[in-house]
Amino acid sequence: MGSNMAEAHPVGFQWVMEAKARGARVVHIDPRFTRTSALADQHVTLRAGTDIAFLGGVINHILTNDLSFREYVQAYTNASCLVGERFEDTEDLDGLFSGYDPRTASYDASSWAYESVPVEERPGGRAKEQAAPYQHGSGGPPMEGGAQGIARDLSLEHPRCVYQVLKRHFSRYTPEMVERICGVPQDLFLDVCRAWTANSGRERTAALVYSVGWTQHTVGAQYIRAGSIIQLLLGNVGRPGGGVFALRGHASIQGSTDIPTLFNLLPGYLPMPDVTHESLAAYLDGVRRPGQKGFWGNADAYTISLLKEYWGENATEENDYCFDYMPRIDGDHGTYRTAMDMVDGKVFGYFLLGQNPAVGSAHGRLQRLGMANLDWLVVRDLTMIESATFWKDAPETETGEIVAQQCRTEVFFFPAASHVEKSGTFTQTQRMLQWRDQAVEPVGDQRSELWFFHQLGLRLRRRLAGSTDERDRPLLDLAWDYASEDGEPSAADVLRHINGIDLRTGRTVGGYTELKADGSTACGCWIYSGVYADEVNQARRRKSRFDTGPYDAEWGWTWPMNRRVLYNRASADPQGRPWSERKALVWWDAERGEWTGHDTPDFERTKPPDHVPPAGSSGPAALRGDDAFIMMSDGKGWLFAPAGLADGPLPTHYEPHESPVRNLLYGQQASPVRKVYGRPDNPSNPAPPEAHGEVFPYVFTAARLTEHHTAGGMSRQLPYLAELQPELFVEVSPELAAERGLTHLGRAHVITSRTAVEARVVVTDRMAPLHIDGRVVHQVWMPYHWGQVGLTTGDVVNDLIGVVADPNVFIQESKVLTCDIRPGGRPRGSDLVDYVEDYRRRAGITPWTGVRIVTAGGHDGPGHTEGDPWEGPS
Amino acid sequence: MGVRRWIRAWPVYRQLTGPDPLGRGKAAESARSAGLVPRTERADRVVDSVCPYCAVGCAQRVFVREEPHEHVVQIEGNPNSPISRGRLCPKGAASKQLVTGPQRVQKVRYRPPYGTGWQDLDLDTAMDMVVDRVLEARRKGWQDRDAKGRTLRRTMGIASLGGATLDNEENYLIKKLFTALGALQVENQARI
Amino acid sequence: MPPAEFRSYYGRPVLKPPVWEWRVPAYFFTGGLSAGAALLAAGADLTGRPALCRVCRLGGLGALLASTYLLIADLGRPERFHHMLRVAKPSSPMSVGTWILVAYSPGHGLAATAELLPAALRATLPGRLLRAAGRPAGLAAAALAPALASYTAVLLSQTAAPAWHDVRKELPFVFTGSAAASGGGLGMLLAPVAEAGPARRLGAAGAAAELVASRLIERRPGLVTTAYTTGRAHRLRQASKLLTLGGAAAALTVARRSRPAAAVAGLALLAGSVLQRFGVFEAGVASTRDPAYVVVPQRERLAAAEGERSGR
Amino acid sequence: MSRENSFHGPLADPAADAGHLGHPPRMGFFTDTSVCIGCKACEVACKEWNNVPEDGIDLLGMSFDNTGMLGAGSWRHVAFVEQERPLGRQDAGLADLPTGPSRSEAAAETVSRALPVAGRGGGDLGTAPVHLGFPSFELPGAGTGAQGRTEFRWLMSSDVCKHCTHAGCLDVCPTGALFRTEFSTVVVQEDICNGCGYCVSGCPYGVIDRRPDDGRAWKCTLCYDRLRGSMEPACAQACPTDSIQFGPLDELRERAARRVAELHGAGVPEARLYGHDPGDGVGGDGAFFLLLDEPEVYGLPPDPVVPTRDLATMWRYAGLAAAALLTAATAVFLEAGR
Repeated sequence: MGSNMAEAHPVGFQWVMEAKARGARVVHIDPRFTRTSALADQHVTLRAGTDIAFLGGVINHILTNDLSFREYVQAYTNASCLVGERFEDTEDLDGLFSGYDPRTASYDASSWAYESVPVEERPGGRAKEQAAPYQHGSGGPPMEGGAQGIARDLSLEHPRCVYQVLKRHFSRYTPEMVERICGVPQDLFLDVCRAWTANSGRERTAALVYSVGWTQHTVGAQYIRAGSIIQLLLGNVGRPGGGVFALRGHASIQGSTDIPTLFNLLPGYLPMPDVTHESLAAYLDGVRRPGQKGFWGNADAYTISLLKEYWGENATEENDYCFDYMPRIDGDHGTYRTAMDMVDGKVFGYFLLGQNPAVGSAHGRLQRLGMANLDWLVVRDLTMIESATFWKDAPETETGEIVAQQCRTEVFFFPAASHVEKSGTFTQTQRMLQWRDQAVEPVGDQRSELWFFHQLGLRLRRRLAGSTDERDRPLLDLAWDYASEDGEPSAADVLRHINGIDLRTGRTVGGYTELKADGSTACGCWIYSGVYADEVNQARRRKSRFDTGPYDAEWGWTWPMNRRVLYNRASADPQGRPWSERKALVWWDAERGEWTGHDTPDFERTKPPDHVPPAGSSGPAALRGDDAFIMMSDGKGWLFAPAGLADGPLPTHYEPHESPVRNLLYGQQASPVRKVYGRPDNPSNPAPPEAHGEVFPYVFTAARLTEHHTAGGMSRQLPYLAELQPELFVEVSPELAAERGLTHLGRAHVITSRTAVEARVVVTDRMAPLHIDGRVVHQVWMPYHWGQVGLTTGDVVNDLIGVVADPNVFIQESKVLTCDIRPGGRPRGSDLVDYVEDYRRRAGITPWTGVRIVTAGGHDGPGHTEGDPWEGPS
Repeated sequence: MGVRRWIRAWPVYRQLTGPDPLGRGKAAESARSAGLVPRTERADRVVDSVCPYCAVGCAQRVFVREEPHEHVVQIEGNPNSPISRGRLCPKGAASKQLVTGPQRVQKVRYRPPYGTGWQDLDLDTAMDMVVDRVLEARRKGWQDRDAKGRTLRRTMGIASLGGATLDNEENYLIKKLFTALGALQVENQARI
Repeated sequence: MPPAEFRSYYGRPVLKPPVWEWRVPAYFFTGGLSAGAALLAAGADLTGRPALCRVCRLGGLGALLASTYLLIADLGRPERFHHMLRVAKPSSPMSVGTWILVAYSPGHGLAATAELLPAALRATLPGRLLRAAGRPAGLAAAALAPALASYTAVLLSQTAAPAWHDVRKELPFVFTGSAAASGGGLGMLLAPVAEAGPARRLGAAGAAAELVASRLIERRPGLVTTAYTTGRAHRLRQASKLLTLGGAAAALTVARRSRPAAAVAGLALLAGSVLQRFGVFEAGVASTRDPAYVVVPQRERLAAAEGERSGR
Repeated sequence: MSRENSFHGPLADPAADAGHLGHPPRMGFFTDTSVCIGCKACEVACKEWNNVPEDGIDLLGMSFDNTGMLGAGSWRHVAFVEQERPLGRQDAGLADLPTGPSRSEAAAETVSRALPVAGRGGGDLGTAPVHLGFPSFELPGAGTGAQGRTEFRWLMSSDVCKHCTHAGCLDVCPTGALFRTEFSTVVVQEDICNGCGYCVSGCPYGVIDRRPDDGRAWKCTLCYDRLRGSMEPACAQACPTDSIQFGPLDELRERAARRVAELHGAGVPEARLYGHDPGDGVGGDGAFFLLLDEPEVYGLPPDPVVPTRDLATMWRYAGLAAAALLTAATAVFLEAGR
């Protein structure tokens, strides 16, 4: 669901086919019939952007018919925990949860807390500005006293226990409602429910796969929450054949989240310090609380070890380990915010490192106009890409909005080294680090990023040597002396430092449990600790699958601690016995007094299943023998998230920001806390209850093709790939083709309030119209790989998409919007600007369109624009 | 002697004297075919690598030959991999073209402000120019404290995007250097 | 376009259309012409018709040279023409044909060279030897000429192109008939009426054979015939039929008396022969371009086999 | 050895028949199209290994097939077929949706109508750029409900040279460029081929073709060089779902039979093998397929026959015609002599 695995991850899909050959049932739920659907046992067409309604329906089906894996749910989830009395559900507030502030369009989450847990009231505005869940790392938010004293009702009958709260919240998500919202006929929906529940339990497990079809929504994080709730209810987490799989799209996009190049994170999901963190203590207090359970309890060791790695001997206990050297965040500094700041002249220099936002980011036009307003731009890539050449061939040069002679951006293009011309690790989608040896030397000026940034650091430090300016201290005091091989820093040495070093012995540490909060260890990324254990590059291991067991523990290295299945303690029952022999993975060996099994146990090795921690303990020591979710502050899998999410403790169906239909479940139309940017250069198409939505009557979604890669820099330039998908096209159903007069292989253009793009038409039965609450809704799909450079060129599909984001993670909603489609080519030159302007006028679009966020209870909430965009209706 | 060898090599002669009278197999074999071996067998080195496209992490083997100059002769899947079992998708299968194709840029390119074309620039000079510009942008965008007097210690003048196709080690240095510079608008594809 | 109902992959051809262009049918024609001329030349030599012998030997040589040129020029790698001599493959009509050509050419070439010998050299020893060798050489070529004239039919039939393969029994007669007609035509065109009797008779006989065989092709049951009776192939062959018929009729009548009439009749036979080759060629090409020619007959064949099996 | 079936009919050991003594077992492909995901990795892996040139960047409108067909520049070709019918027990999820009539046929017709005007009748798809223009079809009425489509399947299949037991291309080749290897595969020797083009017309599957710029004929070699090094052909190694299986032909035939039985048991009665039968018109293929519809739906001939099967007949008739010519040529002089 939300994944086109056969097309986007073909080699990974072999395991799905393998499972299918062994009798597994494969269900694909997607707005269109793809190459994945072609191989599935069942395909379900649903309206893009309605997955929570569908998943909520499944949850309701499970709860109403009592189909959950009861023992699992009781033991390992927070189903029995009691929610505080102040909590009010969307059932009570027409689609809002308690704690909503319409002025800031954010929640104060304090009323969502467990009954007996002390919480401080925290206005939501700050959390919303900082990509909150990432702030809480992989373990959720801190929770004081999580170790003990959470009120529970193990019978799951108490009206305020999570189980009952869940039941009430999802009671509206009936099969009838699923049909009306998603367009999925009830029989088909119930088939899926039956298949999912019948294949879960002691003897069977079901796996859930998603990709950016789920994340690129204003409620993306809640999509994943909804899937996780089902998997927890059915006992499919931490068990073989179960799980929630995020299939990631790039060679090391997992790595670039673990060792983030993200504004709000430090390595290992430690949060970036913000303005409230005047000291290390204040920072750590924001990460973990006294009395909280789990391994986040040791966040001090992780943080101090990182600071020691950053600033080496200069980081001492006396100077707070240079914590003060850290820049502080105080809001949204995400890539879209930054692009708008470029347009507004607030950013002067920009580095693009193997990234092509002119094609690959939503609202490509905004990206290009931003880049055209910089002092300088550094592009590092294998080939010439659109983001380097925008000043001469961007679509805006056609409309006259960018003129080379008037564009002041100074552009440096540095040719990059390819993956075979440098050594290093990629972290793949299941958290496995795999080392690549360098095969050949790059030629000419081609250099690795490692060389470039190491050099840049060296030269900056040389330039600033002797500076007395306090702001230069972090740079001058930086530990920047990695071992070098022929003038190139050694990637292996960098990985060693990422793994962590015991500063007393100078040897690498064996894992994160060896990290200390006293400054005696340095570690660049605590979750990667162990990758260089025993001074051996564990990621370089290549023990053949023919020579190892089913979990292939000696091929590469998987964080954390080479565990393949996270939370695998849950594969055994509370007493430590496998739920079934068929599904055995990890179990308690009473004789030897340790956890054992096929995988590395994700649990303290010698802690028995019946262990009860002494009162007053905290951190890992506070985990009971049956607290399978060792990173969570209460040791449980969260059906209900008492804190940590910006948009509610439970997933709720909201319509996408741009939708042709009114929310049938609540008065609240779309996410009440979605991040909008009301600006003239970022218009939205109107959605109910706003008028004129009919100007953009169709649902639009975009995705990738097997034959191309993202923005095309690594595929449109290659003849063997360009010839396989040689031209931009748009897929429509025969019914929509008839309605709009579109012909197979003819030309058409798709229009939104941002722009119009032209493509060849592909009429196919794979696209089907849907019945949505009594009317027929058509969906339009386009691949998005094209731009103006390469062997095959075409309009930039991302130009159609505006910027509106999930408040938790600031990922844009690019998987669903509304559009119109017309036969024939789009207008050229400045006519295009007039053409789109005409559409905006007909739809009555202003910067206020789409940003009046609150629609619950018949309110007309304030519009969330940036400043005073222009004179217009207020 | 030469003539006799020539006649013996003549397929018609081989047809008449060998087990392939119809001339459709052994007799018709050419000199090139007789000596044919996979070019990977002539590789001087085989290097373990990983596909640079999606996140499945398919293992690749890179075959390198030193003569006449160091070059990649083949990239293909590594059957030993428990992840990919030697298989690759079309993109992964095109890796050699990605690495060795003419689309690869080899020299630094520079476009001055208001310029209408690319210019050549020496790598060393370019690096120093970037150093100048980084320091200047950092200075222009520097913020010590916010309106409430809280520490910011940062610059909003520099931003960065990228990393999802880079190595962990590279990302580590990028984040470390930018953090030390006070630049925090450091982002990558994971946000997209 | 055949009306038959059949399924296909987007109407895409199943077979590859031949890569051969005009040179190949032209090669068939010139080869056939050379063969026909060689036969006439040998007969004329033996029966004392020096003029007929001379024009046929020279005309046949011209056709042979053209033929060789066309054959080589049509190769994708003409410089590798000699690779044809690597093997002798009975399964490859082109290989067989190459060796026929190899065997045929020296004889015909020698005989023609003897005709070309300048008067001054005729009395020299080499000149005398050459002239003495002319007859046996010509006879040797004539012995191989029927093979040269007919193998090209096998060359076409030994393909997957339905319109060529399916007419494998008729096509040799079309081609040898056509060769005879063109050879006769050549004789009529160039030799004096008095000596051209055999040429006229050969032309007429060849034309008759060609027309009858051609008619048989058109009357075959099944879809493939359509390739001959429609489109360009049809137009070419209609024109060929008229010219051949006219040429033959004239050969037996007015050409016996009038030199100009003989020349026109000869030309008509020659043109008819050229058009026949192109017509047949085009039919084959057409039958590869439309998947119906492949799918429909094969389906019928399978259905018949199925019927036979279930009938048993 | 008996040469009884050298030209047609079942032939147990083609390599031995071609004079390879002490040769390895016959190697081949079994392409199980029921697990093909249409990723085209086979096409690219083949091109990378064999340095096959790019051959046309054109949108063909044949579902996701922009290769068109096998040719000198495409030695693997993935066909995509959209059909209004179910695949086994698969549920396409179209029931009860407001669909109109299927347009798969109409879309296919759009392409098929454009093909005859393309160069070489579309027979050069995959060889040279083809511009299909912007043809159109009549707009369908927006039907719903009863006449709406409820069934759908999307077939994908990777086609390749069949490496026939009796190979038309090989038989007609006048230079010996095409030859049968010790693995019983059929290979063009690029140092020999002089581009006569005969093989192009000799192939009953329309596989082999001549490269216009290079002048020589090219097709799948079943990675002859890799086989020499005990490596798997590039396409089979790359294939993510093992749709392309490589191995000794005997083993593959057994595996294929099991797979068909398995699919029949799983409610896919339309599964059938193609090219596996040594009794067929080409003596069985070295590369055979499991298909889910009639072969012609994938662009394959339903009952191909190697032209060589009729070679004896052809020569006999040619001999008759030659004799007739000789007789006639003699007769015209005899009469004259009288």
